[in-house]
Amino acid sequence: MSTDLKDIHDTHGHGGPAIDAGPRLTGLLGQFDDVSSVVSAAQKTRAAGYKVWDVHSPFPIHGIDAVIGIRPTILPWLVLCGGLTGLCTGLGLQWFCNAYDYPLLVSGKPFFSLPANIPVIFECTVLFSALTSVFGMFGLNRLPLLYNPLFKSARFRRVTDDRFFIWIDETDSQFDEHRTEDFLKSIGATAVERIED
Amino acid sequence: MTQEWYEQPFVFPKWANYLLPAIVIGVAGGLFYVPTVVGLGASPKTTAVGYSPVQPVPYSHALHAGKLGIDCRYCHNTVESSNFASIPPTETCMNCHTNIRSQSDKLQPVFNSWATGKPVEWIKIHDLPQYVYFSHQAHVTHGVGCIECHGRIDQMEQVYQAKPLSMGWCLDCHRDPGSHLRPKNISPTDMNWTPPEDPAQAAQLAADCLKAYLIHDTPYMQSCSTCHR
Amino acid sequence: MASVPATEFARIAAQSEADNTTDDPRFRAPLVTGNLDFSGITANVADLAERSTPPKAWYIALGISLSLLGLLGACIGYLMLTGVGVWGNNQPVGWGFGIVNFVFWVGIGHAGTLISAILYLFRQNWRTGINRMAEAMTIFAVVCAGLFPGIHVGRPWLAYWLFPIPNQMELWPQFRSPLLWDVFAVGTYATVSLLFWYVGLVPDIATFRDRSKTRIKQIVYGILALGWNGSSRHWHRYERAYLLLAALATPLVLSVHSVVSFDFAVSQIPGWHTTVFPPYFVAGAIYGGFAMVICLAVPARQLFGLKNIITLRHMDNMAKITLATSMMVGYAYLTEFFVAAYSGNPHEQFTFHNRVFGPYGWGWCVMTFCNVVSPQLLWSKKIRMNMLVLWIVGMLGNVGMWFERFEIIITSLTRDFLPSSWHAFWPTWVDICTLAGSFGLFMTLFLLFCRFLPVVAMAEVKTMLPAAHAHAHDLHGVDAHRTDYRPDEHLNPDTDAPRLKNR
Amino acid sequence: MKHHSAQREYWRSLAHLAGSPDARAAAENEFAAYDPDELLKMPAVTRRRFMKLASASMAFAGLALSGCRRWPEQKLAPYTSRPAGRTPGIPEQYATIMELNGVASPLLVKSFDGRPIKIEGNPTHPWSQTVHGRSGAADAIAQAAILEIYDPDRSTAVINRTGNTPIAGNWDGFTGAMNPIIDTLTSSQGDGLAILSESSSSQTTARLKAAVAAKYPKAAFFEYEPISRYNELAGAKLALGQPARLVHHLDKAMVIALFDADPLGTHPAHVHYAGLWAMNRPNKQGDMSRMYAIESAMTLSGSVADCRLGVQPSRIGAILSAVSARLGAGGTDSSLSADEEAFIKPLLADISNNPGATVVMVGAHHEPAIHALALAINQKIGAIDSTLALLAEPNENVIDHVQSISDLTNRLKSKQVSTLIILGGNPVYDAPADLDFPGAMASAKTSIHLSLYDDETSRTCTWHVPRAHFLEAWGDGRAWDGTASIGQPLIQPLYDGKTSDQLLAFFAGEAETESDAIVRKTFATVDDAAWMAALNVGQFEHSKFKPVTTAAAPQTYQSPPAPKAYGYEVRFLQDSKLYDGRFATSGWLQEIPDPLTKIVWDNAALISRKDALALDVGIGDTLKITIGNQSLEIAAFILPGQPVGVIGLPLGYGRDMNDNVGANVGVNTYPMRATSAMYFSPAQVSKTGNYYELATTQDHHLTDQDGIEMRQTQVGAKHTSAEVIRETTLAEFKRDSRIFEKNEEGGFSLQLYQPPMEFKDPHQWGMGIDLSKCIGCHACVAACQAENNIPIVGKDQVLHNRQMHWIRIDRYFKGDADDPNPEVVFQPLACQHCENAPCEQVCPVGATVHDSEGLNVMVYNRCVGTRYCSNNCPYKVRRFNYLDWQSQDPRHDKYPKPYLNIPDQQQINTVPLVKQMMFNPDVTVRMRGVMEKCTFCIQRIHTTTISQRARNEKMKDGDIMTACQQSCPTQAIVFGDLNDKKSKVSQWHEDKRAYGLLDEALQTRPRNKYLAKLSNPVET
Repeated sequence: MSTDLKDIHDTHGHGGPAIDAGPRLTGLLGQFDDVSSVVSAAQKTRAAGYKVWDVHSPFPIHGIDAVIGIRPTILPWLVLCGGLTGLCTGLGLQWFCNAYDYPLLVSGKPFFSLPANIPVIFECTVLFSALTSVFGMFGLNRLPLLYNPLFKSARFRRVTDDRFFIWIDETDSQFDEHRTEDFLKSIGATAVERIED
Repeated sequence: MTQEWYEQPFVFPKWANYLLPAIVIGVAGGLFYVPTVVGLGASPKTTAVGYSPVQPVPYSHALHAGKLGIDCRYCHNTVESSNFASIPPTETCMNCHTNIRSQSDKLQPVFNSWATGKPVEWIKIHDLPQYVYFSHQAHVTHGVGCIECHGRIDQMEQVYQAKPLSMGWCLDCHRDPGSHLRPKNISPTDMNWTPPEDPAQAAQLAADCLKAYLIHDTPYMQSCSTCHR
Repeated sequence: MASVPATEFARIAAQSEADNTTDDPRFRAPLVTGNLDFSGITANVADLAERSTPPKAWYIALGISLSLLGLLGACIGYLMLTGVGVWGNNQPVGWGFGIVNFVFWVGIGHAGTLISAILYLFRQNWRTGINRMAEAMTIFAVVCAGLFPGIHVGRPWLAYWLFPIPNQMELWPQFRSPLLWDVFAVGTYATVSLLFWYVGLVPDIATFRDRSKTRIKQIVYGILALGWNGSSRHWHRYERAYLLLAALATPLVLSVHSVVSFDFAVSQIPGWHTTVFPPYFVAGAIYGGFAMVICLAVPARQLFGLKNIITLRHMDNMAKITLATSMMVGYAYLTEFFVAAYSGNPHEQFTFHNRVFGPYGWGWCVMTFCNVVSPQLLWSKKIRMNMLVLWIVGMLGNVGMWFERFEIIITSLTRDFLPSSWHAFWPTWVDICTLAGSFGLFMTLFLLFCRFLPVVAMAEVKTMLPAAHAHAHDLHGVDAHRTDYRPDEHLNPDTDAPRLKNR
Repeated sequence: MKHHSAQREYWRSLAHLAGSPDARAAAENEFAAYDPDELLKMPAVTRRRFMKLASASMAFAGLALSGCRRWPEQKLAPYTSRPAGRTPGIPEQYATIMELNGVASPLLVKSFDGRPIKIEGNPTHPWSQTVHGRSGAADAIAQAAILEIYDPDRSTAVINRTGNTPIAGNWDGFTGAMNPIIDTLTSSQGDGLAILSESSSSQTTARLKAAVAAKYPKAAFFEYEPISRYNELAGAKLALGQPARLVHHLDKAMVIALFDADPLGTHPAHVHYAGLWAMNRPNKQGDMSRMYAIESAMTLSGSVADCRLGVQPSRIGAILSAVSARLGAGGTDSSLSADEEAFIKPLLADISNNPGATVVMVGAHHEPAIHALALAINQKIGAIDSTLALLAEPNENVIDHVQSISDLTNRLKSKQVSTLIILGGNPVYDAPADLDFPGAMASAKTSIHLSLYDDETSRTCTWHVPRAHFLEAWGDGRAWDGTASIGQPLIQPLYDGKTSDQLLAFFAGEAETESDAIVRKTFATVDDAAWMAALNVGQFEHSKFKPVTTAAAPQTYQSPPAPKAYGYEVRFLQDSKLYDGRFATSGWLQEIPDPLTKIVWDNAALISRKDALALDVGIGDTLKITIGNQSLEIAAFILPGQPVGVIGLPLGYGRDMNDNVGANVGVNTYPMRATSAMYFSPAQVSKTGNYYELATTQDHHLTDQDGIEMRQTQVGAKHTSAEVIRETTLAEFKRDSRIFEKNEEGGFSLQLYQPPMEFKDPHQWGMGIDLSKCIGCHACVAACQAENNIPIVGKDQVLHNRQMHWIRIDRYFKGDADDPNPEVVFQPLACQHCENAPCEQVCPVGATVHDSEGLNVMVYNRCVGTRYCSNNCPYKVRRFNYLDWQSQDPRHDKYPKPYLNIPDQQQINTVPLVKQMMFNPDVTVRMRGVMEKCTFCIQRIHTTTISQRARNEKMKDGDIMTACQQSCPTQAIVFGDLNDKKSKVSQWHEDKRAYGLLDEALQTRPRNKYLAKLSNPVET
């Protein structure tokens, strides 16, 4: 889980635009036209020892996590915590309001009785869990991220339609502008584009 | 390939990425800010306490009740027999002011009232919501001093509202009556009396008062019907 | 491949309506017909949003809806300034159309989240064609539902007292009241449904963003898409979040209408005080919800040329669910009568006798015909295939469900324990206009949704295409289902996730 | 009593008020929080009066649940000199009287800072003292006078109609115009002067009439009451040789035989009689009287009678004379029908078995001979001086009102009257139709009408003089037993009205012009101390009429032959609420349902089911009723128990006047009345085919077959107990006193939860209602309405069933539909204050909860108005403010207009200030959108407890009376502390007859328990 948290820190760490906004190479983008080719390409990329790279697709490709080797996210644990918080909130709220702060005699019923409290407790639990899972997901994905050098590529605009891309970041230790470009071509990229910041 | 719709790329400026922190801060801040402002703004502490309108006659409680030491009940004489402490009739003023300061300009409204029979129109300060049925009789005869709700009236040149008079504020006493009561031998109008410092004594006194005034049921004091009908 | 112009697809889609309802054990029946490929689907769905002018029918529908919406506004204004007395409510019948409409709309609001959540958990892939539309319907129905509790109270400007807000009175809500449970249940349901809907929308909005030609659209869609870029890491967490939401929404769906039914079941009026209510209400809600989806899907697929994505198979499945739930509802009706008869409680027995033979017996007949009898038509495949008849049955379902609530609330209240306090209820013109107006609100929102947002979950539908699955030989050496990689196998890719974001 | 000193002081300060303007302005201004601008908005007259009057501040105090607001700034206007003895915020009580048809009923009026706000019976008056020691009972009509005095529709000025257009003027203008007339009259010794007055027992009026007669020897005096007691007096004269006042001691009578008499409902002394009757229902020994009622209408007395027979009015004489003959008191024993025989057989037996404990009563509308016969019977059976006291009427000569008005009309027609003075009354509306009184009046050059409203008669006269309400001026009168009583005012005349005494005094040229001086002069012989004492208790001790010494002579009465052919007879009925129509302007009375029909805001032709079937009409179908050449169309109402062949026509509706409440409500039935047949007459009845919607507060046309069956099972058939109503006969109960506990069998009383807070406060309030005592007179409803600021809603809203009465009286007919004599059960139903209150748990904001004294409290200012509590209340006693009733016009807003101001404040802005003065400042005035219900008069509980605690007094049983309890003439309602085991309510709760409504069905544990109804029919 440390890893995801680290990502978040990074976001806050050096997110935001650079001071010197000169065009600078950030990495190479290889385009693929169908699922099979991008999957096999991904395998090759990983085999080639690239570390800082990613696959972009219009829809989740079945099994691609395994191919790239993405670790299971910690999201479920966050949601569990959220849920528990909600449960305690729901219970505590009702106890505080009706049994502690201003107990009023209602229909000769106890000030505090679980059966009557279950619905609200349940709803609070679900609400908090749901909020955590959604905002947790966006948080972990560091979204919203409206500016992204990739969006400068006209080609990349089809990533939400019918094209698949492999991106290799220039921070990768093995990255070399020309060799990596050749590599991408070699693994079947129909086009390779340099993305500048 | 026909790609005409790929032609106009649009990319958000880099600063757009500040959106995330901006949203987070905005939402979080709003969550605290709005309730706080609304809460404070609406609370009687803000709206009511310190309300001190200028009265038609610059009557000084500090002088009459404080310096001259006139008992509150000389003017507010129904306080122990009625819900209302009642504003004294002009007659009461005239009892003294026929001879004392009988020429004072400040007192003109009073003299006019006495001459014409038209009442002096005082401005209401301690104003409970209309659906609250507060009885001075019930409180004053049970060891609640004037000071509890009205503050040091005897030091006010111009009367102002000293306490919020909000429901929560009422409940504070109704939930813990003992510590707000004074023994029977102390007059409710005595402004200088204070409960003993020592907590043990204070607690003892509270207990005694509750017994003395037969206030044994705090549930009753918190019942809605105690103040609302 | 060549990307055919969008209008082209609309034409194709309109013509071809392949029957993909037959289940051939040898291979899986396609959920997308018309030989659409990825970009075909995109174009097909984006078509309505991208045309310069939507079909005339859309304008006519919007016109009607907007005028009804105006009517709603007028009625509410009159109500607020005058008092609940402008409605037909009276002494025994404290709840009239206001609550009837509330329960009705909440019920409608069930199909969406149900289709998205439960069918998702059950891996019912056909949901992808309709879930977006159904979710939207849910949101809008809940909006309509939420309206009524707000305006039916005597002093709406104080309705915020139902929320636990600290105040100078040191007073709190009374948590034993089912109405308060309602506040939490419906509130939660609205929130979660909205999130669920939006999460699903993000990748598709990204598609719209990338296809937008005008600057304004690019900016608006761009912001809504949150900078989605299809990264597989994003997809990974996205799918997990979606799964979790589905898992949470499923019990939520069941709970919401249970809680709504508590409003009645927890009280003690004969005809309300029944333990069968929670399941009964849920079944009814699902039935009503699907009836409404059918009513919306039939014209939508016709007008917006979505026949290849909302295929006959989708309609067929929905018809089947409608049939099943209608029979559950029928069973619940019978149970009520049995319980009354068996209880030996004269009040209970009278209430149900009265429900059928009393002054509102006609309402009961309408209800039974629409909810139990007419759906039986759906046993026949011919009828399930006939969109017109299917639509009519769906419409009857909506009418029936409204009358169910009417019967439960009104007949039970008009005649309770003391004969001296019996009194009939008749709606006023304000009641009726408000009901009509709420439909205006619903349709307005729905039509705008159809015009400006993706009516079908494109990304999900694409995964239904065979082409979306890599061939086995591409995956040799990798266990597609394995995600637990030990660090020693290679440096953890997550730590080195590409920082595409500018440095 | 408290009001002793206060009242004396008040009297003095009133004397001031008459004189010094200072004191007048001062008198009522304590705490007046009025806003001058608001006053300027008021019409001139009202404003001036308002300044004179009580502060609105107390009303404001009640008004508006508007939340805690600092603004608008409020003014405090203290007295310049506070009347001694007055404590601001502490109400004062004054004894006074209300005179109706020559009989004064003693009242005690509560005044709050100078505003009369509540009317109760005067318990110190001997006439109300006999029942259970004391009774503050007053009937609905008397209590509704509070609304009348603050009625914005009252006439506010003298109106001069001598010209073509009416001119509003004032008293001085009137006197100025009268002086020349008076001069001519004086010179002509009053030739052509005619004075028509209501019947009055006032000695002052008598004195002044004498004075007028002395000044104008030729002046002629006339008297008219549409509902006259002439027959009764004439009958007495026949039998005794002198007119007598019949005072029935129903408490001593174990057998009561009513021949078309209604001692509990319409009799002038019905409040007192009801109390006496209730003492034997059952009495301390557990025995019960038996009441026989043979009547030509369904009356309250008949509805609670043990044996009842409905007959046509023309039969009463025959049957009475048969009874008389068989008792040997004279009269002819004509042939009776089987029913009639069956009815009188046990009656005769009971009479002979109860010598001296029997009394026979005859309705005032039957001819003198029948009354004489009844007296003869009473003499024979030894009723006189045991169960019946005969007191001498003060004036020997009995006035036949019909004769009197006829004479006046003839004089008018023959132009013998130049100046006609009409003191009260409304002859143009209610004089017998065949006289054409309105037409005749035109011949009088000057005609003067004194009345509260500018009504039909006023419009026909040349002068209208606004009358002072009896709460505004001094007067005197005599109670039914003759006790001389004084009426003292509670407030200055709002609209400068004059009493009939003042008008007479003016014409008599008396020195005194103010009503107090005029009345005081009448009692000039009384010294001041005695006068004070009399004022204090409201009457002069030992001033009853002298008893009659002569015995009743046996009568020879020739009963009319039984009618050959079966034909309808119309019976004109004194209305249960509007009396003869004079109270039609009272919204409270209009909306209080008729005890039996439950109709509001209307009258209807009461018809038996048999006749309805014959005519093929249902409820609401209109009938055409024809008597001679007169005919009218009126909606039919099928009333169980209505005698076959009799159509009941209530009088007093269809007023033709400019009034927001009373105008054109119902159908005016006076045009059918002729001098020959004032009370009943043969008539032709036919169906018209039209329909008219009647508004009732019960059985709202939701009575299809299923409904009727279910009601039968719940309420029970005749003489059977069921869930809602438990009852049995006295004999059964004596046989098995545990008969009612049998119902508990099978019902389990297991608590699901232990209540978290056991009620351990010193006081635990509870109520008990005895169904065998309740006669359904609706006095409690009126009392509750006045005490708790309950609004009226109007006919349209009643049709929506939105009436607001906190206490309603459920009326059930037992026995099958075409039973000619069904049993009637009245069940007063207010909030039951259940310990396990179903309403409480469903309120989302905790606006209705329990307090530690066991009250189910409704916190209006917390209510958001979900109405869930009302839905969940099995008794449906909660009432919801669907609209802003206080400001809504009850007659003319079918679809109310929206208010374009802050909803919270709309009431302040829209309730007329004069109406605000009527509000009880101790009770919040509920705004629209909130739920309300009975509080067990919590304001009374608190006022008493607070003051008693302050004075360290111990609370005694009866210190706190709820409004309904106080006004109940039969003491059917008790309220008190359940912790005090000796309290009456505790004993009732322990009684063998006690049961909680729906308790074992729902486990609500109501704090109110009913005592099952006992009746005492003839054992067969």
